[in-house]
Amino acid sequence: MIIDILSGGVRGGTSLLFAGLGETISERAGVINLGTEGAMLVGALGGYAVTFHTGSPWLGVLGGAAAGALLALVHAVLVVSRGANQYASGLTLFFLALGLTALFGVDYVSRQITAFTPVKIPVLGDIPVVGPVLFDHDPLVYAGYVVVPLVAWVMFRTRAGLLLRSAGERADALGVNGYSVVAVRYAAVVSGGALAGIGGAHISIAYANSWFENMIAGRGFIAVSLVIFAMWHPVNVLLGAYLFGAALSLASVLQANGVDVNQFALNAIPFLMTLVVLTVLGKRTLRKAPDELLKVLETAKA
Amino acid sequence: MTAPSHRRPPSRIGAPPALLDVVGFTKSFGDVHANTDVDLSVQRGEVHALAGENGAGKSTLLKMIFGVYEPDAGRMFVDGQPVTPGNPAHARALGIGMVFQDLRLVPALTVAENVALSLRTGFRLRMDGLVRRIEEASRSYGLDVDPRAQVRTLSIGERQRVEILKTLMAGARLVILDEPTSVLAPQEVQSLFEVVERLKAEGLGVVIVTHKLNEVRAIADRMTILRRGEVVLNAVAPADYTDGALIEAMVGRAVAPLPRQRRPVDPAGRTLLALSDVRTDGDRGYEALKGIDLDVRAGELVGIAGVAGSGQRELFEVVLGLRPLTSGHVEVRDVDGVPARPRVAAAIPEDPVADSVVPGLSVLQHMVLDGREVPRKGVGVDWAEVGRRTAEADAKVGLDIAAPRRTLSGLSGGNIQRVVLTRELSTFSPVVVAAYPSRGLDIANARRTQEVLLEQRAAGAAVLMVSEDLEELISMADRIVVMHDGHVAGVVAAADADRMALGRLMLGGAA
Amino acid sequence: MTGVAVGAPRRTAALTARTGTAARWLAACTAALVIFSAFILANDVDPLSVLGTIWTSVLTEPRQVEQILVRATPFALAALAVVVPGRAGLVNVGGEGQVIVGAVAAAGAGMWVGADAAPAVAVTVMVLAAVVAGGAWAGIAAALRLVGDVNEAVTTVLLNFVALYLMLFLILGSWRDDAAMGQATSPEIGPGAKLPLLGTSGVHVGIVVAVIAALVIWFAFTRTTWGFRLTVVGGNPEAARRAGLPVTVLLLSALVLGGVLAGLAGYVHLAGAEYKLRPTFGANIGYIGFLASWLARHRPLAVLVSAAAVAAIAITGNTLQISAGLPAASVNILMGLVLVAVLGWTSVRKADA
Amino acid sequence: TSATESDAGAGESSSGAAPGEGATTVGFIAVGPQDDFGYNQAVHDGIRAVAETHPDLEILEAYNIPENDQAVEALQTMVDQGATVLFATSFGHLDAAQQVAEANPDVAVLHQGGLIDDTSPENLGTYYGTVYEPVYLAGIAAGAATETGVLGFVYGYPVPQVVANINAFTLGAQSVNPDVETIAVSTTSWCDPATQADRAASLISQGADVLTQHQDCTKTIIEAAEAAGVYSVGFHADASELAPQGWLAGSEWDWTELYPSIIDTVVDGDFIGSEYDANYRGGAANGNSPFVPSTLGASVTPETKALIDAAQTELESGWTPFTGPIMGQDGATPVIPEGTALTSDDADQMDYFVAGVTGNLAG
Ligand SMILES: Nc1ncnc2c1ncn2[C@@H]1O[C@H](COP(=O)(O)OP(=O)(O)OP(=O)(O)O)[C@@H](O)[C@H]1O
Ligand SMILES: Nc1ncnc2c1ncn2[C@@H]1O[C@H](COP(=O)(O)OP(=O)(O)OP(=O)(O)O)[C@@H](O)[C@H]1O
Ligand SMILES: [Mg+2]
Ligand SMILES: [Mg+2]
Repeated sequence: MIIDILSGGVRGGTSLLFAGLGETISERAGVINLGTEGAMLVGALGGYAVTFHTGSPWLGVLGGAAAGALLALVHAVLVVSRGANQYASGLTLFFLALGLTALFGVDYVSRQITAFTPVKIPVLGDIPVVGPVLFDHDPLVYAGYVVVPLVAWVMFRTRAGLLLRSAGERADALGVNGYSVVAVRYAAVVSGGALAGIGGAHISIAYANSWFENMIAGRGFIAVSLVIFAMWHPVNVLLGAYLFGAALSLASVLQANGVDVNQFALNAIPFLMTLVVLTVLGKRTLRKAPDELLKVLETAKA
Repeated sequence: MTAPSHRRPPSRIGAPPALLDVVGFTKSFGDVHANTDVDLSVQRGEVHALAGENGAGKSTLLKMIFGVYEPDAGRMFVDGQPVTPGNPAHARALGIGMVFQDLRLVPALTVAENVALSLRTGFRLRMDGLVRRIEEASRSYGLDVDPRAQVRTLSIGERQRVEILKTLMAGARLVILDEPTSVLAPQEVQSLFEVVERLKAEGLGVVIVTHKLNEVRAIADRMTILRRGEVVLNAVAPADYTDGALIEAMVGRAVAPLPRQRRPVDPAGRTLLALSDVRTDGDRGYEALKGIDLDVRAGELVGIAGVAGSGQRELFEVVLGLRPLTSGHVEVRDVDGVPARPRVAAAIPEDPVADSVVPGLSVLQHMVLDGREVPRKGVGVDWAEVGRRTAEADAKVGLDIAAPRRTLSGLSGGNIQRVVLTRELSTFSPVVVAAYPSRGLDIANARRTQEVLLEQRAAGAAVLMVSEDLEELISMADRIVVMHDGHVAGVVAAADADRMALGRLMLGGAA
Repeated sequence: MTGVAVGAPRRTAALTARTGTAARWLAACTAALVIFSAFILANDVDPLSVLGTIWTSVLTEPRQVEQILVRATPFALAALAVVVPGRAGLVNVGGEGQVIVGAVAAAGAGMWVGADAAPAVAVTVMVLAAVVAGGAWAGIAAALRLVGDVNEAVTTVLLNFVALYLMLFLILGSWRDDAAMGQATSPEIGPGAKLPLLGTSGVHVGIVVAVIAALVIWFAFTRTTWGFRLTVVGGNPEAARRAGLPVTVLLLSALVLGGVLAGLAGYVHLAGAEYKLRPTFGANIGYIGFLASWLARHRPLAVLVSAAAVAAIAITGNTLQISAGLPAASVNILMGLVLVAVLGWTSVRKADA
Repeated sequence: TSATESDAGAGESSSGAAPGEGATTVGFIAVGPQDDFGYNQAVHDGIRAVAETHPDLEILEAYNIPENDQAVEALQTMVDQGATVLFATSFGHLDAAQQVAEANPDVAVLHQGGLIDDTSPENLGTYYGTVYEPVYLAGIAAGAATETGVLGFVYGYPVPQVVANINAFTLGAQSVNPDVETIAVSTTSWCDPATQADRAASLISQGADVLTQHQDCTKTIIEAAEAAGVYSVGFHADASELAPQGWLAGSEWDWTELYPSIIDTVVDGDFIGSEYDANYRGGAANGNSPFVPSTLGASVTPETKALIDAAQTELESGWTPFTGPIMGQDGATPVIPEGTALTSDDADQMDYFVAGVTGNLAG
């Protein structure tokens, strides 16, 4: 049962991981994107549609990334270039995504695709406990293992990461060094959207293997909260995503084990857990927040 | 607007072209003419001082040179070649480096990362190599910095050194320093000037903004003075002018010194502000005040000196009840000596734009934000009554505030400061807490502000005042408390205060 | 927004600013419609005929106009639930959940007083329950904000999901209506608790509640000390703190009042339109209210207009489906596009430096 | 049930004609998308059949209509566009159907799956099938096929029809394999593919080797079962193409005869007084069920087929799976006492699980 919860956590947490990493990148540059839910939604459809037309789930991943990136581009235009309120823009994009995926998704609801299938890693997959939890999953789960250190490396060891962090910490330091804050934020928001799109695609082409209207069902909002209590660090995002994945699969595992818990209470767990964790960490998280983002988060300081 | 200038740089036959020539720079922000037809010329190996009152347009001129602002009109030449001021990247390529008044370092990054941001090294940050380069450069220019330290943990003086090092490592031949000394202790100013001398010796051009005449005389070869966006003295040798003449050039008229004859503090006077063993944390969780004991009596003006970030802001905030204590005790008392309701103190905030201005609200609406009871009419505010009180206050304080209907966000910093001063100082408060009260004011208004504060003292208020201007503190205060790193480093009677001794205390040394 | 000098030029400048704003609004909405048409076209449907149908069958059909007004009522209240905290600089994305708990509490109160309670009793108890519950739900976010510094935009979103599961728990559990033939609904509210219709129209009196709420809030914002103080807190909380304003109380009151208004939206929707709780009760009212509030730029009276506008778009969804075979959710595209245009292009803003 | 005096005609109808008489436009609303491999696709197929049998009728259709007042809006919009026969095809559309029927006395409103009583307007009727009968038959296939003795059932909300299906499925399986256990898990949604995937994975790891469901979108679970190499039992629609290996049995909707038949009756002005103007239920016994067994999978043995056929015969003779004594979840307390046989109306009120079902019914 514990193994089931953990392995379900890794599997179900992967979409949160990609979306959370994307949101981390965006927020590190000082832009919060509540539209992550929408980016995942278009990513799920984009991934599904491309997989359907090309027969390749790998191309589907690219399709999901492209769809998520395009939606996030609208956020970037509104927020970075037009100075719109970040929350309002994000929620607007969520609605836009709901509509777009409903309109363009009808044709794909009953389509069949060749989805990603779990690939057990030889040797590692046979280790007790660790094997089933970590090494018996679809390729995107493994991609998650690679992307986290990659994002961390780019963020902390490269010039791109330096620009990203500067944009989020003190935007006017970029300008005097001859860089464009606008360009850095565009890049961050759009690549964040691409990762969220991959997260959405994981649900449609590796996890649920189907496309359905509004199929993200709140996971994007969890991803946004996740980033805050991961204190904007990619490795914490990984842990948080799997934790939430586990909370989501807890409802499944407990029910399947006949544990007598109310199903609605179980479904509320991931959301309640987020609230509790955010509250407990509270001010501690905000101290780690990039300064420019803090201006957005501290909408009105008490 | 001003017609664009068609003048050329002044030709000096036989002489090599100047490092920098600015001809006819003009810039306005809306109605504000920040620069009108300004010229500036800097030679290699020259230290050129740029002086002028607050808001005279110094920063605007320098930002245009560095490419942050685009001039409305005017031309610029580097080594005699016409260049188009475009963006900072372009300016840097031309060998221009600038250290901004408010610095432009990323506090969350280390010194080395900040340097990396300004150098065009490869995609991968090779920190070890960079750290070595910084250490070398720091030795060769005599700029002592720790490349691995996080900028957030550095003092302002250290940050400034990082900024200078950064521009030098980026290959600057012309170094622009926008008001670097105002936040430094005298000793730090001295070591900064040593660096400037060194740059000069190496043939670099330096533009340094300051309005302190002793500094101009100590370091500058030539100086240019701006007033209301226009050049009043162009590249003159400071030695040719008296102090009075230079001040008159800056201010537009002669200014009498502040009278120093004051009634001494009554030793039996009531203590109206009492702090004992006050400790508190700063915004990022470190301890900002580490056990402060301080009493201020009725009719006493206590000045606070210290390099920026020594805890002055937090000290004021605990006095005003805006920041929770981690230990200790703060008491603000009414004139009769009994502990007072929360807001008997008048407060001039350190950063009025950030701490006092509600964008979109008018002068009138700001006048009721003084913590006292609002005149009411029914469920709302009696704005007519507020209007009457505002007119009265304006007449009494005499800082001539803007029309009551103007929105504050549309006012200049000085006008905002005058609104805040008028609001806070128009009535008697037992305790007055004033941070940099004359900042952003022209000399006449600054003088009037100092008078008003002294009037409050004379009327029996306990006044606590912080200023970056040691002269102002020495001339106004009864006692000067020097803060360093969250401690009281020393207390000096203003009568026997000596700038260098205060400076040593500010830097954590012994007096 | 526009830097205007004192004195005589003020009036004309304000006038040009206003016509300029109107022109930008027109351009923004037109652009949204054009892009929307392009999306429809991409689905092999003739946009002109769709827009024509929308015009003839939605906007000129009295019964549809009535439906728009019925729809607009909870939207307007839910938008006001964003306007009030917004005045204090807070972002309430939790209308969705506050609407639900408001309706849940009203339904519970209705069950408590019984279906045959006198109308006055039923209405009073239900309204009280709804506003208390909505306010309390928002109060959770407010408390977390004040105690733990947790961003309210995030917590209110999360609480939306919790509220939904709470309602599902009740209507699939102890509140399930035995007479509903097993449907997952609460019992229908008593006849006395249903909001009466206005005259012979199909519009219930909830719309009057919404209009009054907007007027009261407008009055409170512009004419009361509380409204002035809220504006100060929203404009610069640090200034408010230094002016000795009770910032915590003001923030709390604003967010709680937002919840109260959303709770009222839930009540009005329950007692005026749906009469019972169902799994999809109130779906999207909170989110659409949020968008309507931004559409109105957080101005209380303008909210009435924007709520009607989004209601018209929402109603259009049915027509789109029935006449053009497009999924009903496609209207969210139009709603999104209008908002994108409005957020980005209807006011002069300086982009972030 | 409401008046049967059909010669009295239109009742309160303003035009004097019977509700829907001479209809030229008919409207359908559905709660989900038209091609969900499930419930709504079956509705869509039924509508296509109407289009073929009634080429002159104009058909209005709307999908994804939520079960709240938006359904009223959608139906009313259809009336405004001339529809005089309305089909509200989701269980949760009942209130909307009732409301619209009251507001438009000359429109015939038909609701799929609900129950109405004497107080309902006479221009409202409901129709449905005894859904649990084919589910019971599919349960037989599942009970015969399982090796672990554990069946997995994923459902949306614990409404009576769902509960009846879970029970019927379990009883069918137990009829051939008394020790079978059914684990019933909820997604608290009629369609949330990611959660479905999660539930399926948990059931499989719990040892379930047959998965079935009561969800509106069925694809995810069937594909998950197939990928994991376990059997699947379909619901709502024939999805055997999704599970060529593991498909056992299923039940599917077939409205292609009932819809045209209802419409014929209405157009002829015979709605009031017909079998459709109250609670029409088609089942094995009256031979007119719109819910029929799907094709059996290749792995179903001839012996099992024979058992299923035998049960089908019994159903046709009027027997119901809900014939007492049947024990409740604790295995000891009877929920259906000896000598009691539930009618389909009784089953539509079911709020308990029978012995052998593992799961939590909220409340
Ligand atoms: N970005 C801006 N927008 C509008 N007005 C500006 C801007 N920057 C400067 N000003 C105005 O231009 C004038 C000149 O400002 P500037 O900062 O150049 O003065 P300064 O001489 O550097 O003053 P200080 O000694 O205070 O630094 C002032 O009135 C100021 O308010
Ligand atoms: N988007 C809009 N569409 C139509 N009318 C509008 C719109 N925005 C504002 N109005 C009109 O402008 C008037 C003023 O709106 P409102 O009272 O909400 O602003 P306010 O509260 O006075 O503004 P503030 O909050 O800045 O004090 C109202 O009569 C309203 O109808
Ligand atoms: Mg300056
Ligand atoms: Mg107003």
